[in-house]
Amino acid sequence: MMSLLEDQFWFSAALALVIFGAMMTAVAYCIYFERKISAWMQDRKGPNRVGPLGLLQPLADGGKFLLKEDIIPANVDKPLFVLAPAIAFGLGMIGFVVLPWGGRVDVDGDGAVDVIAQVADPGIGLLYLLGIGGLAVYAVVLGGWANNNKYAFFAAMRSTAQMLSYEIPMGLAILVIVLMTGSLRLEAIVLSQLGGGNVWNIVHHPLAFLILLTTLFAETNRTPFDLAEAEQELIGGYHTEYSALKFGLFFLGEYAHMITGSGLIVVMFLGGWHLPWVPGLRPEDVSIGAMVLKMSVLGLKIAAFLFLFMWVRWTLPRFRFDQLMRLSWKGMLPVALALVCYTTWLVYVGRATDIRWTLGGNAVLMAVVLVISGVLGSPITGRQAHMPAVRMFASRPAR
Amino acid sequence: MIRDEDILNVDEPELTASERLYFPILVGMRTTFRHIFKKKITVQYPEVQRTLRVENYRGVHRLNRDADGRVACVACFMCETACPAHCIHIVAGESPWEDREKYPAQFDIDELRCIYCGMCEEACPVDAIELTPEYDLVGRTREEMIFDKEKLLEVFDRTNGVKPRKNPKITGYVATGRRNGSEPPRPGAATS
Amino acid sequence: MNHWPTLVYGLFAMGALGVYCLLPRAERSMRAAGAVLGAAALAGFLVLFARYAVSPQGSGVVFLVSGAIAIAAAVKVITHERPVYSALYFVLVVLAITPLLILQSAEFAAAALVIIYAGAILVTYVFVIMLAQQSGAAHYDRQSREPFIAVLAGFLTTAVVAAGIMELPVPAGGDPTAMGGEGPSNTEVIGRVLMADYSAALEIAGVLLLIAMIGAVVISRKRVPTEDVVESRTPGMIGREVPPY
Amino acid sequence: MNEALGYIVLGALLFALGVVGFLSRRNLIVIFLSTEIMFQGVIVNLVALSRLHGNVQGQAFALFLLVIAAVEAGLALGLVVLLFRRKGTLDVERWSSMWG
Repeated sequence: MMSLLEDQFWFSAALALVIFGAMMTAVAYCIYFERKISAWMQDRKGPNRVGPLGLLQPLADGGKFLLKEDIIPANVDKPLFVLAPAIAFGLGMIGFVVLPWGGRVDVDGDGAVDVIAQVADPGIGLLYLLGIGGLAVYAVVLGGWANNNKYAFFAAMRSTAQMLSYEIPMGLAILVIVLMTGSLRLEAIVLSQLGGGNVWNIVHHPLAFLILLTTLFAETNRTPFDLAEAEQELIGGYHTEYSALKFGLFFLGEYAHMITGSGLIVVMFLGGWHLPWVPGLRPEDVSIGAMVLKMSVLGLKIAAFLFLFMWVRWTLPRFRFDQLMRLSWKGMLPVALALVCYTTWLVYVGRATDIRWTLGGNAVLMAVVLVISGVLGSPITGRQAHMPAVRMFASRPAR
Repeated sequence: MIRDEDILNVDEPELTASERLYFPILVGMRTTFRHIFKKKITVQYPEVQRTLRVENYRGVHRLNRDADGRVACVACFMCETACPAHCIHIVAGESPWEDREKYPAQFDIDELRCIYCGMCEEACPVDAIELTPEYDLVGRTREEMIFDKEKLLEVFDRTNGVKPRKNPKITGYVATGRRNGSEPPRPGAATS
Repeated sequence: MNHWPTLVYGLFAMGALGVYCLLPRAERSMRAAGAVLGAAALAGFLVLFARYAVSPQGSGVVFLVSGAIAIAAAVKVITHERPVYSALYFVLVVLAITPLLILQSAEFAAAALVIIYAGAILVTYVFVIMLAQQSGAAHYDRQSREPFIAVLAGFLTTAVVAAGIMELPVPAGGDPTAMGGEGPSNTEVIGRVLMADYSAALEIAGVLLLIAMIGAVVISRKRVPTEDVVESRTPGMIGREVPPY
Repeated sequence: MNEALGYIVLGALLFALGVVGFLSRRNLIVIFLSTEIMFQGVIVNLVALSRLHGNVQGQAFALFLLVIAAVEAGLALGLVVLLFRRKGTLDVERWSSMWG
């Protein structure tokens, strides 16, 4: 058994199985915690009936998804109607394979590194994640169109434009780190952030971190960018006509995307499985125990980000569509571009990993943004120019 | 008409530097985070019953009994006529008692169709039908939710102590003696 | 080795006939025959190239399967009556080509293909198709023009290319395995080539994109007069000219 | 014979299918899709030949091709939308007024 695991292929297979199971569980429990956290933030108690503390609620929800009548409306485009949730779920579930879960591992304990605790380590790991993010648009646009429902179609159109627009600052923010690290491999990016006086990338480039975080909210269709499922305007959003397990797949796909996205941002900016001053988390620690420890650290970081996603969802209201577009094109894109240019210059002069230059550049850029927004008198992104004044009645008009 | 001096043109307020950089988001997030640890206001329903404001709530109907324990209804069809949801169905029969001509041989209310508007009790000339503050109205079948005369009288027996009160100020209803705590009106007194 | 050309041309002809039958037409549909012919031609090619399937690490199998999927999906793109499906089958073509590029150790090109083609360009296509044609297939999608000449042109193109390949000697070239294994990654090598050898071309490409962006903005902002009434959305009005307002 | 042969034939087939679609379809958008199929064929060929020659020039050109495809998609679709707004149809044969 152990000797089998020394082979990277079988180790990857086993790891993929384990993480796939963990993802499925985590996705189911994400729904539970979403409900719990929303309840707590609204002074309620949340689901607590099924099992102790309501912990069996995901099972009950799953059973309900399975047992509800699976309606395919009469005038929908049937193949696409079935395909869309499959795309949403499938793409959400294949992203995790390039995440570095636990560094290098010495399985048999003879001191030599046998395998890498990553399902696959292609040289283009980051591009793989970006590609999956790009393909995820299809789930929304096909789902919305196949519905044959005008509101769902609106949602699909909005969402497509939104996802395409937010992919650009996202790519640029990632590019900043790629320029700094000089690698597209996620494991290499993690390793570049630890040991030997190196710090996490968030310290180097807090602005890029903020941009990536914001675009992740948009890419996963979460509040404040959840215009694709704005119930108040669009009935239900792009999945209006979906029921039963197909609807459930959209749901699960969204959470799977959140998990993968959180993993991405943790690996890019927060040192992956690394925690400073904790023994057993250095790259040299290759025992199985160290791998488990690293995996749990990464899992905890991802969980923290999931909490952040939910926290923001139950705090912020939704953006208006034009504000959303302005935020991307006029707010984040110039900042990200400036950051990329600056980092390129730093690479050219050989100071890309010098924290005084990176952090200083970010601070200067932030100050510039502040000054510009002060001159314009509007948020970096936000308000529509030349808004007409609101007319109000000074007193109750006489009849 | 609206005069010009009544109209104010309100410009949007200038944003401060922190607002332009979306810093107030953090204030909002602090607020929601604090609420996680606050005392919860959820009422665990079947175990803990809410105390309702009895005078305002309109729940399950009841058919009142008069002082002799007979059904107070005189089968005048006022409630059935008034009902906007058509959920009351009355079959009148000749009264076995001498003080009135008719009594309801059958009196059904479909609690699933009812919209609990209270028009029936407004319409009733003898205050025989009333809405009680009972709200835990459940059943397993639709048939079970059609309340017949016996069931409605049972509701009365169960809720005898509770005195639903119609607020005269709100409904314009002139209170009868019974509502002020005196004797229930004699059946037939209203018709005379 | 002598019947190799005949076999190849025969298979090309068979496939061309299949595509001819598959193309949408108003009158009698020959789709079933076309599908059979096309599948037979594809199977013939699979058999022909099956000897690559014994190559190490199963890359031959990947080539055969991906290539077959790509060809079949491409046929669907040009023969499907509904443009949305055409665009989606095109996504399938792209996704089927990606493993081929990875097999040729062109990972970066493969990733760029998926991100740019499938993730951006085709989404735009789908977007426009959905905006323009909401109901089922329009009459002009159910009828192709000059299918015979088109298929003939396609057949000749392929035949000429095939003839060229079979006549010409294989260039000696460099060592195909030089790029695999250790050493700088594919991305790095491409980056060096792009930045060092083709830096001017890269700049021009950037300028081209900028021009296209400006052009697209200008085009789409322009108000156009409507010439005649929308016809495509009402299937009952096929062939009837509707006077302008 | 060489491993690259299969790729070149595949590229040629894709290109030919693109030609067939370009010539025979009447829907403007599908015509542009057909040109994109031709691009795919060319990309496969470029990459295969680049491998055959043991350098990455072909891959670099495939990337330039992607740029061209993106430019084409942007401009062509802009034009298509413009034409569609004008005529209300995507049929190329309705645009015969410039035949003279």
